[in-house]
Amino acid sequence: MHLSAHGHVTRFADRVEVISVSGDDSHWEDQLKSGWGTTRFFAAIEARKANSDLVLVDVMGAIVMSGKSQQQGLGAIVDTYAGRARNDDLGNDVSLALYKDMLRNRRIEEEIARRYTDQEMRCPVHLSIGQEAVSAGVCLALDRQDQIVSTHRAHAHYLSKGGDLKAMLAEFHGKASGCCGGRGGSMHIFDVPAGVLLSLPIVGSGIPVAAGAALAMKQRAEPHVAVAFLGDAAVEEGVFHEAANFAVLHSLPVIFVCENNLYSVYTPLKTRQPDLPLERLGRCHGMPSITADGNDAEAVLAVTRSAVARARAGDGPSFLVFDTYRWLEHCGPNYDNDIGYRTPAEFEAWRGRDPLSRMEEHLRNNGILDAGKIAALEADIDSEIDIAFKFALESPLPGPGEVNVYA
Amino acid sequence: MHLSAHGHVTRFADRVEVISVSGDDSHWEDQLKSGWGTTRFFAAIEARKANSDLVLVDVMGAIVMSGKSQQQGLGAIVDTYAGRARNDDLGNDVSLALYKDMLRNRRIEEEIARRYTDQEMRCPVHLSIGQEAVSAGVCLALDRQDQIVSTHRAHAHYLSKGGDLKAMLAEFHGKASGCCGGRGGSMHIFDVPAGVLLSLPIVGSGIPVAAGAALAMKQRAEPHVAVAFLGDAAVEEGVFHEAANFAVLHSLPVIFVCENNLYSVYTPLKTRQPDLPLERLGRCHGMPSITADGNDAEAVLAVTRSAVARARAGDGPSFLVFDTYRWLEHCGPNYDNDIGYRTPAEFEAWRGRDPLSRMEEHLRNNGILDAGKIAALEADIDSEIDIAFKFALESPLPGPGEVNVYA
Amino acid sequence: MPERARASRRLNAAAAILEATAQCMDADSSVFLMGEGVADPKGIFGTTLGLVDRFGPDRVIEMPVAENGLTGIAIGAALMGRRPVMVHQRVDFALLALEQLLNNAAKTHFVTNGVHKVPLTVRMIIGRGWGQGPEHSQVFDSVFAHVPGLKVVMPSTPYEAKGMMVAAIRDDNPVIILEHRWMHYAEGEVPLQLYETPLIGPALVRQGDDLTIVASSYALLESIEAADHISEAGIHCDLFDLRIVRPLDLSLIIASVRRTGRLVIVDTGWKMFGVGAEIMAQVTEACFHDLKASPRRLGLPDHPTPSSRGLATTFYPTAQSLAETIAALIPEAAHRLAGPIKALENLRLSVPVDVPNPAFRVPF
Amino acid sequence: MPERARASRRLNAAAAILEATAQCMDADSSVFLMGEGVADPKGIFGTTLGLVDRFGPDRVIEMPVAENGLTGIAIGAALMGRRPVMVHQRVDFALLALEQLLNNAAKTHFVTNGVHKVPLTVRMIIGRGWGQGPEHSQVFDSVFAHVPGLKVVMPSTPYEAKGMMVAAIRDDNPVIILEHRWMHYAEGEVPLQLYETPLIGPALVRQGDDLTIVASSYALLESIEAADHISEAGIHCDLFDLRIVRPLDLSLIIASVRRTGRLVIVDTGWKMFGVGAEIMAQVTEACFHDLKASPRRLGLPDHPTPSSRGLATTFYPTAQSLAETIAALIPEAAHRLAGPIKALENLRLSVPVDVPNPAFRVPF
Ligand SMILES: Cc1ncc(C[n+]2csc(CCOP(=O)(O)OP(=O)(O)O)c2C)c(N)n1
Ligand SMILES: Cc1ncc(C[n+]2csc(CCOP(=O)(O)OP(=O)(O)O)c2C)c(N)n1
Ligand SMILES: [Mg+2]
Ligand SMILES: [Mg+2]
Repeated sequence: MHLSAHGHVTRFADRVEVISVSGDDSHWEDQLKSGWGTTRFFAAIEARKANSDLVLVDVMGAIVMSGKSQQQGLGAIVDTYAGRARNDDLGNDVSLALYKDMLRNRRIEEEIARRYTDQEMRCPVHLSIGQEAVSAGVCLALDRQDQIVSTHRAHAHYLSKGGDLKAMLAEFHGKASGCCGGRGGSMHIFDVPAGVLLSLPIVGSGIPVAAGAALAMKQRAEPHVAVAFLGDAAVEEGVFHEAANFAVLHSLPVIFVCENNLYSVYTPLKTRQPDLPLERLGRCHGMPSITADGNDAEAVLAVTRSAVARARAGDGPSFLVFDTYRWLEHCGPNYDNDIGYRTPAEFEAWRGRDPLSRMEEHLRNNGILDAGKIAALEADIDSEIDIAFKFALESPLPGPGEVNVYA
Repeated sequence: MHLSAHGHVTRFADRVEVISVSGDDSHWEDQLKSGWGTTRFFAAIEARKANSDLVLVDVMGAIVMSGKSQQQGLGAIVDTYAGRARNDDLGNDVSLALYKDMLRNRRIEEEIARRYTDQEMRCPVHLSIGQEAVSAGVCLALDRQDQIVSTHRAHAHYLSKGGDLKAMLAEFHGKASGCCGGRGGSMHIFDVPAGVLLSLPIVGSGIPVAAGAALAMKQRAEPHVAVAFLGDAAVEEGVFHEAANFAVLHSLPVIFVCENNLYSVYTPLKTRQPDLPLERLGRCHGMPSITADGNDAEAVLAVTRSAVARARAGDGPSFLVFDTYRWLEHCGPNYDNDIGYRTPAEFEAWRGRDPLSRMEEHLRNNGILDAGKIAALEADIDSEIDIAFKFALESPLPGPGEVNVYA
Repeated sequence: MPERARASRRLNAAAAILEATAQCMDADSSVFLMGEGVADPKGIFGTTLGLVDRFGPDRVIEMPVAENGLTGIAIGAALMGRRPVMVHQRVDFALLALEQLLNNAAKTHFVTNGVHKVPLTVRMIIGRGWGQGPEHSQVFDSVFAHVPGLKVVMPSTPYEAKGMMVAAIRDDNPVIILEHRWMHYAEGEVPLQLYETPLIGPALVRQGDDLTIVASSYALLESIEAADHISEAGIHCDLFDLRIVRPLDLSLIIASVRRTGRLVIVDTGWKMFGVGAEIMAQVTEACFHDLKASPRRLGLPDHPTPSSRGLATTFYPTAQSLAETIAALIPEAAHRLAGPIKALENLRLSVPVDVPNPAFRVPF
Repeated sequence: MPERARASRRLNAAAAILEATAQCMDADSSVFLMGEGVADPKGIFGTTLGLVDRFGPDRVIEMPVAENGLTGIAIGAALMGRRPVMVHQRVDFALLALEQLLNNAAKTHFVTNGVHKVPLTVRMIIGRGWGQGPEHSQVFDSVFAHVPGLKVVMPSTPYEAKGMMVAAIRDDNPVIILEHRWMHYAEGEVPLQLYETPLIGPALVRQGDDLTIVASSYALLESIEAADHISEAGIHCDLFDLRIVRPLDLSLIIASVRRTGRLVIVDTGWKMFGVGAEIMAQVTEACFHDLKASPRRLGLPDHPTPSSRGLATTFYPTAQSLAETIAALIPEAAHRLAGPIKALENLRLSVPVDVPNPAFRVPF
């Protein structure tokens, strides 16, 4: 049996691989010795049993999807699984949509960072610069009625899902016109019409809340899904496991999206967990669990679509790990590679994988974007941002009057 | 490659298997089709790589131990791993010790059940009748200075570890001479000299406490281990995962012993968790995890010895799942197979695997026990029990005087 | 038996809670139940018995043992418009869920400036007796009551147990029902139809001008016993069932103390930093010049619940200790009260300390 | 510089806590530190800075984000004779750990009839300002104080912060240190040597016969400001730093109120079911006949902390609101107090509501 990596490998991130299983069985032990690792063999064997010759596996050897290469290309397999047709044109539309979303989030957060020192936004801000591919890819796979629950690092999730920019910035400014009327600050942004159910500042706290939203959807037989965004630290909270167990047990339409940016504040992952792939923590509860390149918005989208299709089909939850990197400090507007918890080299390596530039390059190479088009997009976004900041700045502060403690 | 099950299979429980890997590689695909399952192949391949021809795997295909059959028999492999020599005589001594322990616990708990209706023991009691092999096997692998932390179902753990019988029964009677001076009742029994650190009535609550005891041992570089006893429901509490993650991360000498009796009160496992082997929940944190027959005290002992050896060697925690069954109601002295949450057939099947009778038969077959010896043992135990109950009954109640709230 | 004749029956509180739940689930398909044991053969001391057969396992959800996660799940469902009812067999188990309850349940309506609602009901049962010990008997009423956004209710009678359960389920806020295990046995008239008792303010249970007593939950049953005994000696009390610990409306109690000039509060939980402290503080502020003596509080002493009956004898406030406190507050009546106090002592000694007093099964 | 000259220096409270920790770790190898961020470049607002370099990662343990499990682990280690110090960057995060704290930490000494000890120290930092919002600013002093077996302390000055930290670490009981973020900035004299301040009773901070004020934590700093201002108008107060919320020893305060006849308590947390209620109840009971007016309480209003500075203006008690309360309590002094109140208002308006008052950096 001859096993080889398919060209799509990099497209689906370092840790998800496509194996094409050829008919020749004689070399398998050589392959084993040559460092291929046994997990791939295992997957290949399973694929064989299923009469497939093309199989997408993750690093643990779990089969994400499989099929026959002659009947369908890999893309088709992905899309069949996701229940969507896909052709090159749609591909470009999708790529452009992802690009626009990332560009917009990038520029909004850069402007927040720039203006933060004016001390008009008097609340903590946790920026997602560098991580934009995750919210872009995940939210493009969702419908408006799908719900997301976010964390302290909520801006990008909120915006990608369609949350109102003005209401968000006004909230950061503590204004009555903020989405929380100034009650919550940046860690509580939500937008009911957009399906941003809540953001919550306590690590892990939103995970079961998203599962609960999914329970409501299931009880009402609605075709919607709920997404819990979480960081790599949130899986350390027991509540993640409690929610995951229940979600699998009841086949809830919830997707646990773990944005692995390698740090909890200044503490690296390896100081907090054994050095094992995060996806094991979803898989142990019996749900499909996969790691993808969180700086590749298309990979994020493809993987999320699979999970969404599963959820809508009643097949239950998934655990998606997206590897990515936060560029700025944990909380606040500055670069902080000087303070010693991470190396400049690590930072530069990740900056080299900037999700925005990668997508821009892809679209330029495909003739979809050029300097002029980009400038036009940026101008549009900047004027939207200006208007929103003006709105936030000009809105009045809430007065110490009525507070809604009870409904 | 020809794979076959070794004769020791049943000895190590339904879900732990010994595979002997012969040299003939040609039949492996046939074996695969014949239902052998891929996990075994995977293990066999790994064994091959390690130049072994005998490998003990659990149901997930994880290799528990491996070696060369010509040099060492399986028992020797087990004991090498456990760092202990073993010969037939010691084997019989050990079996007899396990038998005595189980017999004693059985008779003590039967007497508690019998006397419970006298209403002199005025606190809840959670009996372990049917589950005696677990405490017997685990505690025989421990030294006195090793610590255990138990649960609401604590009697057998306490007694097998060497806890004082009089102090336990007096506590059940609410007496000043009870191990807690009447403060705690049956769910709080402890015995410092015996290494019964605590028992705790809140599900899952003792798990991190045991890990913390192990942390203290590690910090002081003591060669001791801590054991957390837990039920199949306790792994549903997030705190299990929090403790497991930290224990692996810091290579703590702690063993998580999960007694899977299939129920949480009246709720079966399948209503609370997806139908997957419990051991996955330890393995996902990166610790050796194994399931063994919890009604086979020798299997429990062997597996625990491995885990203890690992822990003492500084190699960190293990997760041991022992499948077993509680004969009586969750709380109280009665059989309750009539109330509808479990079938009489299920109960009878498990009663057929009574750990005590199985061991008795084994020892009779080996000429170690006969009716006379058993009667003598029982008489000894019964007189110990009588004396202890007398002590408990005659001890005074504590007076409402001094309470130790602060040290 | 004609329908009319069954319009009100004697039920115990457990049966009243069961009936309230069933009727609410019948009336509103968004109501569902979660808990460890809700679908098992014992049905949470009978309070959920048979519901799974009637409403199916999707609306009577047997929980994994994971209180924090499942509370978050209930909150998420509530935010989406469902009306979850969660049950904990002991208050103590809910300690694991406090982050969800005190943050997400309590604050989301406020944080979202009134947009979101969390119509969640959480029943927590207060354990007592038969050697329960320190972690199966805690109350934490003042802990929940400390947190704005929660409602905290403590039923004392079958009538209230049903009416408050219905009101809690229909309420758009998170409501914690602290339900005393020994209250389950109390019997009383319970109307058949679906009714609610409003979640605001205390109820006057006995009337009198000599003193005001405020008690909640099981402490009310002891207080009734005391009030009835001392009234035979001519000392008549306003006795309030506190009912609702949050939001706390003391206007009726303040009006009463203005008249009586004397106040005793009997807590079900620990006295220190307990509910009685807040009531005493507010009433003192409002009635300072009407008070004839300092208000007094009874409650659990400053240590955990011991398991042994040997230590339990002095642990719980009793009708007797309340009567003694009253005698100390009204020195001129002390002599007259000696008889009732003796009678209450005899009553107390006639039943074991660690099982429910059978006399209180029919207190009304 | 000779050793003698450095015997006492001006330090802020953060530095004092750091020094206490380092000295305790030096003196006793069983002391170790755990927390999210204890070994990171910010070192818990500077209070653990450099300790990992000095004592290594085995004694300065960076935690996974798992508060409940790690608290249990700390308790297990404490039972074995270690002296863990756990730090939470916010009180709010400890909500996840209440089962461990309120049960295993608080009750084990009692349950084991005095055999086991749990020498655990848990620092929890109270957040305030810069739009922290509802879940980064809670206090829960009265919640912890409700539970027998815990000790609950609230330092207000660098001197106390060091001395109480040392005492907490050496104490054989679980001690919760509620440490206000804004108190970290306060500067004062701190002896160099290792000393402890006993964990019992309040400290008299200002003296006077007109009124008794009790305040804790950051509220003390506001109260000093108020007391000093009104003393210029001839109104002199006994001002107590409460220091220790549990065990609660009010004897000095009761003696003071017997003399002054007037009491105001300023809570750092919510007023409703807060610490002030218990103090007011106990003092009223003890001093009923000496009271000239009902005691009064200040504290946070009955809603969660809003993020916006627009809503924060009236949220926290201030020196001004305290002075106004005092004016209401001593009507005959109201006229004289108008000036100081105005001055305090101007002071208040001169600094933003959501950053620490720079004036309080050197309050002593
Ligand atoms: C229960 C709890 N513990 C600690 C914190 C403090 N805290 C805020 S954000 C954060 C880091 C979380 O890391 P991660 O989940 O990886 O998200 P990231 O910040 O990297 O996006 C921590 C520890 C908190 N908010 N809640
Ligand atoms: C946190 C918590 N939730 C619920 C309970 C009630 N309870 C006591 S024992 C028990 C069952 C535990 O099942 P398992 O862990 O399998 O142990 P077993 O009783 O089967 O030995 C439950 C739910 C509890 N004590 N603590
Ligand atoms: Mg992170
Ligand atoms: Mg069980």
